[in-house]
Amino acid sequence: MLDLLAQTGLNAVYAASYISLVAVGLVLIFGVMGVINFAHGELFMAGAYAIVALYAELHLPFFVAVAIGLLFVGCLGLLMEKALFRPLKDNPLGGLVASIGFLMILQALAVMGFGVRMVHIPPVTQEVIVFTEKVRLPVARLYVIIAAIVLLSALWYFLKRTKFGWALRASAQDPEAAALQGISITMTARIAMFIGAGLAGIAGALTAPLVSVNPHMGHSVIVTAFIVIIVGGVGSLEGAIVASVAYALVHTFVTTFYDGVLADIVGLSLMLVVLIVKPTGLFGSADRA
Amino acid sequence: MPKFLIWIAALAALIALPHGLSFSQQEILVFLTINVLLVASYRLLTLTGEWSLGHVVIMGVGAYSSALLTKKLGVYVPISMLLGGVIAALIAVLLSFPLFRMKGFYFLIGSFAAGEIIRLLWKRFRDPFGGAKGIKGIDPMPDFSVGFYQFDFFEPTSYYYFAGIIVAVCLWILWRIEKSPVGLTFHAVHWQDKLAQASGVNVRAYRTLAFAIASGFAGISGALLAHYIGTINPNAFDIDLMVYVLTWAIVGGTATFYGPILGCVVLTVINEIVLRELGLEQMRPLIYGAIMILSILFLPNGLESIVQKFTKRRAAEGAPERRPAE
Amino acid sequence: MISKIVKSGLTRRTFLKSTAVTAMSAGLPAASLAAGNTIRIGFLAPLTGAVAAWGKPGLDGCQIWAERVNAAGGIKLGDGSYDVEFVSYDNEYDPAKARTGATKLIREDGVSFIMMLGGDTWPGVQPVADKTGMLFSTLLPSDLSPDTNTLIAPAEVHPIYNVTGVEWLAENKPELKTAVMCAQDDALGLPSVATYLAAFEAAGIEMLDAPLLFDPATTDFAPVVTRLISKSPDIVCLDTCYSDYVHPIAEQLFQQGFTGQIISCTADFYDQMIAKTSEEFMEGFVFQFPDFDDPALNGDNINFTDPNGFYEAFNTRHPGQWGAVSWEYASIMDLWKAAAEKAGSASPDAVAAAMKEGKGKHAFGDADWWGTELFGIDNALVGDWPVVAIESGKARIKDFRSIPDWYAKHGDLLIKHMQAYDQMWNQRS
Amino acid sequence: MTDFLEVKDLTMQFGGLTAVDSLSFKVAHGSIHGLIGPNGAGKTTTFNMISGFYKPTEGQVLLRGEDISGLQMHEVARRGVVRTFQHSTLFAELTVLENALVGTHMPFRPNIFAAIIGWDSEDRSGAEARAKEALEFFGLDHVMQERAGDLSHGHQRALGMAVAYASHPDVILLDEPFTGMNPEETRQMMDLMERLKADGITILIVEHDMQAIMGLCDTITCMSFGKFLAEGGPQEIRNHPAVIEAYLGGARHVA
Repeated sequence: MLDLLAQTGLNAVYAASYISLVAVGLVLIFGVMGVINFAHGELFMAGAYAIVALYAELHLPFFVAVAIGLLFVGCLGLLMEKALFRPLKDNPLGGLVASIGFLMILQALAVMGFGVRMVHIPPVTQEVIVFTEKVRLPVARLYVIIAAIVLLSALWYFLKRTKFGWALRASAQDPEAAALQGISITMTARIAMFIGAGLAGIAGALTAPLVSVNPHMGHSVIVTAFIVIIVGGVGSLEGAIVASVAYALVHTFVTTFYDGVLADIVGLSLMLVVLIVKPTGLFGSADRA
Repeated sequence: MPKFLIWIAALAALIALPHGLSFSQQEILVFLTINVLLVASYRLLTLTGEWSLGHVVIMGVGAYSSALLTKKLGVYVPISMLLGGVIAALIAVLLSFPLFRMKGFYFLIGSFAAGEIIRLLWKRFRDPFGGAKGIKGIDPMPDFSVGFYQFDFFEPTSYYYFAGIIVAVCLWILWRIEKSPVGLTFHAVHWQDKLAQASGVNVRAYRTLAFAIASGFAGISGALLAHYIGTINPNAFDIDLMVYVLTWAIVGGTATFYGPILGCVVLTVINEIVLRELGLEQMRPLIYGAIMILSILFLPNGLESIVQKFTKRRAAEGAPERRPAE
Repeated sequence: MISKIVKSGLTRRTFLKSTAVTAMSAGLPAASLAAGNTIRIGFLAPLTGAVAAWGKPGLDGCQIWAERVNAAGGIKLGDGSYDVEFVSYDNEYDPAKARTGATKLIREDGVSFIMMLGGDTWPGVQPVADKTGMLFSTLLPSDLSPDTNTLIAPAEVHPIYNVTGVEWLAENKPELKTAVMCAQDDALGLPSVATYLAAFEAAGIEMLDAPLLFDPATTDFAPVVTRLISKSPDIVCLDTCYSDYVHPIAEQLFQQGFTGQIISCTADFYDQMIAKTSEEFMEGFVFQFPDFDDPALNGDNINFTDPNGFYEAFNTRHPGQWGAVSWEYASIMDLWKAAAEKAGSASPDAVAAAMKEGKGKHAFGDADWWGTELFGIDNALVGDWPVVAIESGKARIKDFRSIPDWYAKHGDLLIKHMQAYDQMWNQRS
Repeated sequence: MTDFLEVKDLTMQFGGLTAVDSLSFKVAHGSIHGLIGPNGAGKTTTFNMISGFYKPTEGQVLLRGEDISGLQMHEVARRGVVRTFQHSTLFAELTVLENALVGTHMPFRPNIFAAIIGWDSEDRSGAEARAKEALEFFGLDHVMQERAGDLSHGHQRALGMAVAYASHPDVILLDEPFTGMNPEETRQMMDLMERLKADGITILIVEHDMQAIMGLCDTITCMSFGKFLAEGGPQEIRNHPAVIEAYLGGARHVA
């Protein structure tokens, strides 16, 4: 039983890691752009397909492929900013629809380039850290956990300790005031989109060898991410991380001790309860709804 | 009376329409007619300024209710459709209690969560909802004759006329509501809820009213769908269809009554007829997505803004273009 | 990549042509429309969207089938030889679109037979089938019911054949005593759960836990696997999971240290699974879908035309895409072709009558039309089914086992479990 | 004149901060009553409690003896107490006439079923007549079809009052109606208030600028730091030492 609890705990840590990478990116984009990026799950998918192309097909070293994947998806984010969100910056619903259109395009491109079925990615490493016979942590999963901790800490440092980060936060809180203080809104928007998309991309890239990569894999990711950012409070990075951990714990333990369908119902109900009790989420403030 | 003549001509064109189409296009026409009601009801909800992601699930509530009423209780089909709408409206009133604590983005996502929970309930409870496979063998609308026309509801043309009449009546009601003092109050709630409240408007009640009416008509559209195809399942009312409704409304434009309808018709024709006939099976989502993006970039006020350009020119010569209380 | 798209776009019928066909076909009975020397067969399955993996590879297989048949002189009917052409309609796994597609295929394209994936989409098509008398096939026999006698399930009687794998396992590895199972909570997973429960009970294997259901949207299977192996079972049964689930589950079983027996309905792309785990881990993995280069398929009992050649052609054109659906639609076409040639006509009535006369030519050997107890109608073609195991990294048919024989002994168990999961034809609302 | 609207021991706390501290005063029927005080005196908070925008922490607002504190804004409005907003808060996207029509919501309560069938034509024409009457009263009839957002600042202010007036209120609460107005506009606004008073409507004005309402009000209540300071006629208040001190102090504070 102790083994089961420990293994489930490890499973939850892994789940929290990749969910928080995706959710933090989504929050960052919403905070700075004021747009709900429905295509965020497809950016995750694009990161996974970057691994398919670079690692599985071109046989580049895995971490080189991950780095290129991060840059590639970050650039997709820049493209979205330039082509979609900037022209539509006064039209949040327009931005939403444009991101849905972008999602359909990315999915169709994946289907045309790689087929409708799941694609194969050779394992990066088969090493497993064995704590006890029944408590094990595959190294490939450890990569995701490390990446989440490192990247999110770096992001935190970037946002709280650097001038860029200060500009980014300022324009997320009040774009007009930030512009008056000489902050380039366009520049911060680009940085936010690059980082936000890049985080989704790297999450997709790192988990690609661990999940089934197919053109529709973004769907369940985005649903989870939505739940998480709502529970955490839409504008809050800290909230997104805390909610990711909470959601991953609840979902993993309910799946293990009851069943997976119930875990989904519990997750959604949890979110509805949070919304009813505190309609702006755990860490949210009322002014950015 | 040129306006009167335009209406007659439009009516004649709508009656003649299916006879100029191929069989599969007639089928698409039936679903299009039903979706027109769905998207028009969605617009009524957006009048109060709230955008829901649960509207399609509410449509499903109407479909499930009507299907179960006929299957389990043997209710006569057209009546069950009406009751389906009523039940959808009642469910909406229930949902309004938690949901209207939220606004804006939170309402959007809250409505999505509420819808997902309803869908999961349909999946969990195989009795009576049929689980993931849903309900099949739903009674069709019974055939009947009106002397000069024999309604055979397997035929898309017949069902198009039947659904067309129901949808027309519903649209007329929606139109009357929008152009009434109630509709004006919806607008007021949207633009300045505080001022509306200071004028004695019970904002919460009006939000709930709009939500309930919109849901009622969505429920009727769901019932129309259920009794035509004879089967419904939880996946038929998932976020994919909701995304379509949202894009119909936004691409069409929501400033006018006809905007979302226009969006629904144009996008459906492009997606279901033009792109399919071009044989672009796997590329279809790509082109559809591109069209969505282009239309939102270059027609930010929706397709309706093109129409408005023409009507404005006419209106400038005649009466003022907006008459609030007719 | 792009050239592929453009080509497929331009070689298809254009808008004008289809309107012409429409005008021509108005009011004419469907079967007489075999225009010129071509017979058209409808392919009505999801080609885009999340379920496309169950349609698109099947269509690819059918194209190969058509080329091979046409090259060999086509289909020989009473009034001469006909080429075969497949007309596809993407139903997006939506009942309403499936209905529209069925109408188009029957009334505008004049097809003689329609193959479907079935499932959610079938009930939308059923009224069209009833009205037009068109012959339809499905891959999911749970669509069968006495209401429609023109729907047949001639390729696979999912999930009933899963009993053969369990039976074989119990005979050949009697030391395995306990099992656990997981399944996705949907129309494919649940009847399969009932079948495996019946098969395990019949084989005297004890279930350590109730079947663990997960939502079809699940991507991370570590918690599911942790739970599955927490009671140290001898056998882990993966039910009829899609390959998107089978792979990560197998990988997790490997990484979490499971070394016992795995049994699954499918193991599409098992080579990739081996790459992700190890040859030793996958050794002895039991499932139900052979590779068609298996020498055991060259026997006289097999009715599938040149399985080895078909497998090679498919792998040349779509490398690495071979899976269960690749051959199933094509095997239905073999059956249809034989019946049409026997009847000397492509009309649905004649083909259906010829098909159901005597033994059916199932891909894996002559079989019987069967199913009244489970489906309310004898429209499922049931006979032998292969049990496949992985040996040294390659799938090998270990045995052909008779489904009717198993059912004669244990049918009551199957019905009991099917009823418990509301899967009997008269329980389906 | 009888006591009509009474504020009794009204208290509002935000967190630990007491914005209004057991404030009491009475407004006589048919009078123009001013509520003044330096910045931060708690005038607007008081105003918001009377109009139902805030729920008081303690105390009561009595209308004709009935306790209306804690009611929602629309419930307060339905009892005849209608407020305006500090800035030109209007339905900017709607026309001027439509704005006024929203104001007729209470006397001509819409009925959805009658509206669909068309049995409410009497109500509709009544509402329209009342709306036009209100617009005429405020001299806005010539811009009836214009978008409210396109109006000049002065017209927007007048429309705000017309919306309130259209509902046949007993009491109109005006929140700093003179802010940002030039002397000419101020004079016109004062005329309008006199006419409202002649129409039998009780007016409660919250104003920071004491001079603006001296000539207008029958009675003035002055508050400071959330507390009642003084009450009386304009002359009395103008010369009241505590008021002068409060304003000077406030001014010093600001400077």
